[in-house]
Amino acid sequence: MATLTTPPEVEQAGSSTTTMTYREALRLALREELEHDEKVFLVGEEIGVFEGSYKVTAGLFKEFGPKRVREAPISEEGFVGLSVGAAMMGLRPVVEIMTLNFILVAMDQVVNHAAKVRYMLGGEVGCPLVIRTPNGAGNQLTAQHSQSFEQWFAHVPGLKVVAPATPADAKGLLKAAIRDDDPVIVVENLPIYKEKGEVPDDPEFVTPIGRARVAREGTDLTIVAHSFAVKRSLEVAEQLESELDVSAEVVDLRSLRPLDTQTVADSVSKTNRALCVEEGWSSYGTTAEVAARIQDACFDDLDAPVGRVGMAEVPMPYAKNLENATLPHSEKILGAAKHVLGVA
Amino acid sequence: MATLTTPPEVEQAGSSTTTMTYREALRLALREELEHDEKVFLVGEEIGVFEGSYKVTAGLFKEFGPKRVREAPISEEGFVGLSVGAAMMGLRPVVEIMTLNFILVAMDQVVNHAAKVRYMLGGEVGCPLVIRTPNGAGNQLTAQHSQSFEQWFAHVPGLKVVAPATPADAKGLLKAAIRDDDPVIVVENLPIYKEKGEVPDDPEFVTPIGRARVAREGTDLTIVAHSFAVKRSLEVAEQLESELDVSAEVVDLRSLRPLDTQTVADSVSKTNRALCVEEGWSSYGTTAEVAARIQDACFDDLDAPVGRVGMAEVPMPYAKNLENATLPHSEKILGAAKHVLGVA
Amino acid sequence: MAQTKGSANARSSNGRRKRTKKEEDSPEVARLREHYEMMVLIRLFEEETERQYKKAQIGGYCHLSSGQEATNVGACAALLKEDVLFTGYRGHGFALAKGIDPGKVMAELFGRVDGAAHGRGGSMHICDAEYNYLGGWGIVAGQLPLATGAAFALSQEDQPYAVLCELGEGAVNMGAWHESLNLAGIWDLPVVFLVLNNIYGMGTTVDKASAEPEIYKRAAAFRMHGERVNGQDLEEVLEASDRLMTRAREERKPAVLECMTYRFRGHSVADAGTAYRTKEEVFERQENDPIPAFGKALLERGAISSQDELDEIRSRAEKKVDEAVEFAEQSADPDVDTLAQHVYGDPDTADQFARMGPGSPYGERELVLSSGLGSS
Amino acid sequence: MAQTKGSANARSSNGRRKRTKKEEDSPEVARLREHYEMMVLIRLFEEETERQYKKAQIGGYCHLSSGQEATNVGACAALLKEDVLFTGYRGHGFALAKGIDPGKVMAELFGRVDGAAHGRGGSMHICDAEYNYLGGWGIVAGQLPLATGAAFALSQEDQPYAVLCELGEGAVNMGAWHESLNLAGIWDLPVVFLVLNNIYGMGTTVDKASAEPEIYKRAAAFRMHGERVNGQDLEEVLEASDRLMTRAREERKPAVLECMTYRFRGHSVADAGTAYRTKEEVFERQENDPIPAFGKALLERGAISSQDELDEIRSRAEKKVDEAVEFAEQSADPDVDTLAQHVYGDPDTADQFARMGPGSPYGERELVLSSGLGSS
Ligand SMILES: Cc1ncc(C[n+]2csc(CCOP(=O)(O)OP(=O)(O)O)c2C)c(N)n1
Ligand SMILES: Cc1ncc(C[n+]2csc(CCOP(=O)(O)OP(=O)(O)O)c2C)c(N)n1
Ligand SMILES: [Mg+2]
Ligand SMILES: [Mg+2]
Repeated sequence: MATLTTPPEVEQAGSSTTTMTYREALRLALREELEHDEKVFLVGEEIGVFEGSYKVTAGLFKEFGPKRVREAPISEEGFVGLSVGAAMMGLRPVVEIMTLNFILVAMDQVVNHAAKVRYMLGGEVGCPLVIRTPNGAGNQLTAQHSQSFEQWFAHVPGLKVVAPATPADAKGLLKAAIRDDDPVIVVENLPIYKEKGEVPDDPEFVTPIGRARVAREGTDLTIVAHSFAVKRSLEVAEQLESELDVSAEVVDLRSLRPLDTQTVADSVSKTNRALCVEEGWSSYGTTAEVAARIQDACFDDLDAPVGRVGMAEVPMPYAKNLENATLPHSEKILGAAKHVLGVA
Repeated sequence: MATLTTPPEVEQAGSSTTTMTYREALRLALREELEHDEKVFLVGEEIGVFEGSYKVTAGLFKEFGPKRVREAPISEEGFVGLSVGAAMMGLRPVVEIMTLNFILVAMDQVVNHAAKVRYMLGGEVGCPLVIRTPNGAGNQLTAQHSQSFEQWFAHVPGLKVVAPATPADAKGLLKAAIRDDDPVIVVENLPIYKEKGEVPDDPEFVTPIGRARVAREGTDLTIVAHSFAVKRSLEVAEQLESELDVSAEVVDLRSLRPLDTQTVADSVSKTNRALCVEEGWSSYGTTAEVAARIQDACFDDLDAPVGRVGMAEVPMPYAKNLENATLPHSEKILGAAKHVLGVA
Repeated sequence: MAQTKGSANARSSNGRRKRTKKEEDSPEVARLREHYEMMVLIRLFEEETERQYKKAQIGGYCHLSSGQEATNVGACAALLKEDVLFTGYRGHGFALAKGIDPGKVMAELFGRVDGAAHGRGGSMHICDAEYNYLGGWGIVAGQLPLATGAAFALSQEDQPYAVLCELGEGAVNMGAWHESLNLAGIWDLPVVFLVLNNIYGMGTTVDKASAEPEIYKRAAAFRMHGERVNGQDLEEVLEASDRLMTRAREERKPAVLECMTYRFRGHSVADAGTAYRTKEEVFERQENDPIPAFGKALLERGAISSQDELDEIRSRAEKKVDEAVEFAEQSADPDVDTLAQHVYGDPDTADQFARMGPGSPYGERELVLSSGLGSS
Repeated sequence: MAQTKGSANARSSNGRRKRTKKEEDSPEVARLREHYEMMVLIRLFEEETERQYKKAQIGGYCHLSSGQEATNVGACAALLKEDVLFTGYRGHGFALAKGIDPGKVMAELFGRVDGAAHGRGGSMHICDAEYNYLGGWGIVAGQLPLATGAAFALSQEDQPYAVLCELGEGAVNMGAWHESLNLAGIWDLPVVFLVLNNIYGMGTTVDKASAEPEIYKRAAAFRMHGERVNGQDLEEVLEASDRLMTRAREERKPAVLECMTYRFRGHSVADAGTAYRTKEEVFERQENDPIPAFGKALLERGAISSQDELDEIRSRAEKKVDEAVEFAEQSADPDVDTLAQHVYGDPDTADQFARMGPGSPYGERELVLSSGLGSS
């Protein structure tokens, strides 16, 4: 595709950085935005005294008090909807849903309300809402606590969906989401919270929404992923390099709606092969959309069908060995990559 | 793909048929199954005295009484969950959700409960539940009442999803769903209710789940669709024939999980071009999955990228002209088909 | 001052009183006449709406307020302009009573650019940000969490206003009711939940649907004040609304106000309204029509001087409805090129979506991505 | 007869009585000793569970019942075998009290084939169809509609049994509570909602979360009977459970039974349980430990003869726990080839999915489609 160009440099990070975990980067973003704009408030279960089920908000309750950091009863539909209403009045709510699995009780408020406010009311009222919530599996959390539904939100016009894969993006995308005038779902991830990385200190640093990132350059295969699957993919890329002398490029989508197909297509036009990876089930998953777009945008460039790999399509079982067989672990991704490369 | 074969003949319809509407065919299926198995009961809002918001259940309340035809208060989460619990006890609930849009308040009961019962409880307990509900747009029902989320359910292992496009399948698939031991979502459609067709009289006639149907044979292009989009596609196929002398094959998916990729792939291997059509938004929609599978299964056969077309990706607006611009009307599908065919 | 629309009177109103010569010209009495006129306007507006629906000028689901005008007008008369209003899908009467121009409402029903939601919302989703009517909503009880959130915002920013949230008695069985009232209760939010108990949710009676059919009693589950009034009596509705809204503004206390009312028409214009209730029942209820009853009361008390004055009021209202239709008819259809406008509002949106083109579904680039996504 | 497990006694129990010589050997007294032993068993089982968790034999979320044993045992003692039990995720105690073999429960925690859910469910999802324990469930309040549905099925089929549905006081703020109780109310379903009010939902106290913190009063919103008992007193719990379950079975009346209790450990084994409550508070509550209190009462009343007998009971329980661990250890891991078993149960499933292969995501054909989808 001749017209495709490489993505412009999108970060305007200041020069200094600090090493921190993904969790700490999120916390820093929240703290900065709570300071930056008094319309911002946090709401969610156990985000105060308990410091967050996954400790993302630790310390913020003490620092900003119960009005800015609202501990909510267990009633996701209620406080998600409350946040939509507050956003319609000009506040900037940042909702924590303890894990993405629990958002199912609040789907109606997200999809039938938050996503529709501005359009349905003729542009008269906006909805600058953020919902942050981790997806993902691992640690034997079993069927009701191991799911990844982010593509359901990415399907809905009116919503934006981002999924940071690094501490820098955790900070940068969460800040971008909070400053955005539209409802943004920020998909975090359970195993990623403890990952470390360099994070820009500049409080004005944001990661623009809608820009994918080439996380690793390569020439023979493009692996497209988001969230924790980016880390898995980078590991597989190393294995491909060392075991098969295959140079894999890894594209971190960062954002599912908008979806930066341009960066993906640029990469695939170069490598001529693509594998899409996700944490959740692939059928009707994120990889379906990405593969459908690649086959269209890069039809003449593809040397093999676009591959897809995700979690085995069963409700997540408890037993460790069954869970391992279900997760999209690097061995499985490696197998999928080899399949796309046409090597046994 | 050499190993692909054409689908076996799947209907075992008796010889006699009657002309009736899709709505009447559903009603007939419900009546027959209420008679056939006393574990079957219907539950939903306004399905009794009011005879159903879309009159599908008309007459059944009088015929079977308030115990078999349960009028529920407005509380979808409650009565969907109640039906899951009743199914766990061996009953066969058939839930009507007035329109698919309202299922968002019951997502948790469908996805975190119905779909998980059997697996999570180690196979000890089953869940023979049916949820029937229409998707679709038209008639200016606006943003909160014009949506199609069926692929969200098709994403979830543990659920089955069917979407009849004809009166015969309305009867046959609904009956198959009621007799199935697993939770099945039966996606009906608003504009389709009044469509007429031949319906087998045989009370033992069912349409097996998981078998797509070649609704029209053709050689130059495969149009893949489900539900009302099948009708639109058949119209477009006629236009293609008369206007461009193009012979389009139309595949009616009938079932989204399981998805009969075999029939689709067989068709595309023959026509070498594919267009996927749906009523809802295409991004992260059903067409994404179908396109992703076709590009893989038929990589060597494709002469052009698999095309996709659906509803314009905006919340459905009210004004008639805006609604028309948003719907996947035949003009738009025709444009998409021409695009895939590489003609202006 | 615009912001006290309806409120000066509302605040001092305390039920029926014998009329004295002096009262005739008091602002309070003038206000009652205005309320009467508004009720007449709503009735005539709805009758016209039904006619226009049958002429296919209006589409979609269309739910009329006929019979419930005393609740519309009584409750809205208790609102300051800054108070925020949320309703379900049966919102025409509330829109008019909140002061929105009938032309804007009718234009919305016609799906025209000058409509209250610029033709995007239709009958169920009338709104007017200027008047703080933040929408009619179509998912039963979906507006409750939103209204609770608006009250949360008022509370968070220490604004001396409150929220009025309308719902039907059928909506009370949804989980959203429970979660919203609980949040309003624990956080002392200034919101009044106005339950219009018209006995039916579509064809289902309240006693079949609700394990506690006296809805106001359910407030107790949240240690919340609840009360029931005769919703066919404007002054009762107004008095209670005013008292509870004032309490919400001043003491930051939520409440439930249940108004017993009745809809004269079907659930929507598509429903004849006869399958689930007898014609006798409807006739009987129409005997108790809130509009003539209030007109008669005003006549008796001398607030309205004569049948002529009543006729005059009706003529004025008729004229307003005619003008509304005319305004709607003359308003243009929305421009199809603006289809994607207002999906998002952030100024960076077009940039954010700029790289989404390759591989898009057919038509998305032209219809959505490059036509206005950012021009909100 | 197996089906009256625990019930003969339960039905005639009516609070504490002075012990007479004759009572010592009455089945009722024997039953009380058994209840005591079950409480001890649960406590020791949970202590062992925590140790095994720390040894990484157990994973996932793991919520202990320590401190709440009187509610587990008291409520289950009121159940007939055919009565159906649903709980949340804090279910080990209920599973044991319902009569499920400790080995099967421990094997489930270990993720082994002989576990109650054959290793697919884990700590949160213990179940046993034979005992009509239809599951521990992990979405807060998600089990309420299910339990209501089980009661619906009993009612639909005229079965003389009832459902017991456990939930925490935190779950009461979910919409599912409201919708379930409303349905149970209007349809007269035989279900008792057993609210274990241990004051905390994770780190949130009931008065912060619930606008009506006296949970049993919320039953009134459904014209339903509600009452509160001391959940640390087995006999109180048993008496009330028995009375309300009997009423549910015989009169088809739902009810709310709130038990005031306390969890001695953190929310889950991962929570130290100290960030949101003082050590003093926990110590004070532990003074009120239901197990020694009940032991002492039985001693005083002569139902247990001596400290020796108490020690014996403890030893027997210890032995059962040891055997449970042994059983779990010796049970095999599930076979990975069975991964896709029980996703579906219909015998036609393999056929239905047979044509789904082409274009499948990597691995699906091998791992799922062709390995057991139909062999449920
Ligand atoms: C969640 C949901 N379920 C069902 C519907 C369909 N529906 C629209 S209005 C209505 C009846 C509502 O009755 P009530 O709350 O009493 O309001 P009324 O129409 O009497 O004003 C129903 C069932 C809906 N819009 N949303
Ligand atoms: C819908 C939902 N939201 C949040 C959670 C996370 N969560 C698990 S247990 C719990 C606390 C429940 O408290 P309570 O109902 O009092 O039961 P207890 O743990 O005290 O037994 C929370 C918030 C969940 N599982 N489901
Ligand atoms: Mg009503
Ligand atoms: Mg608790």
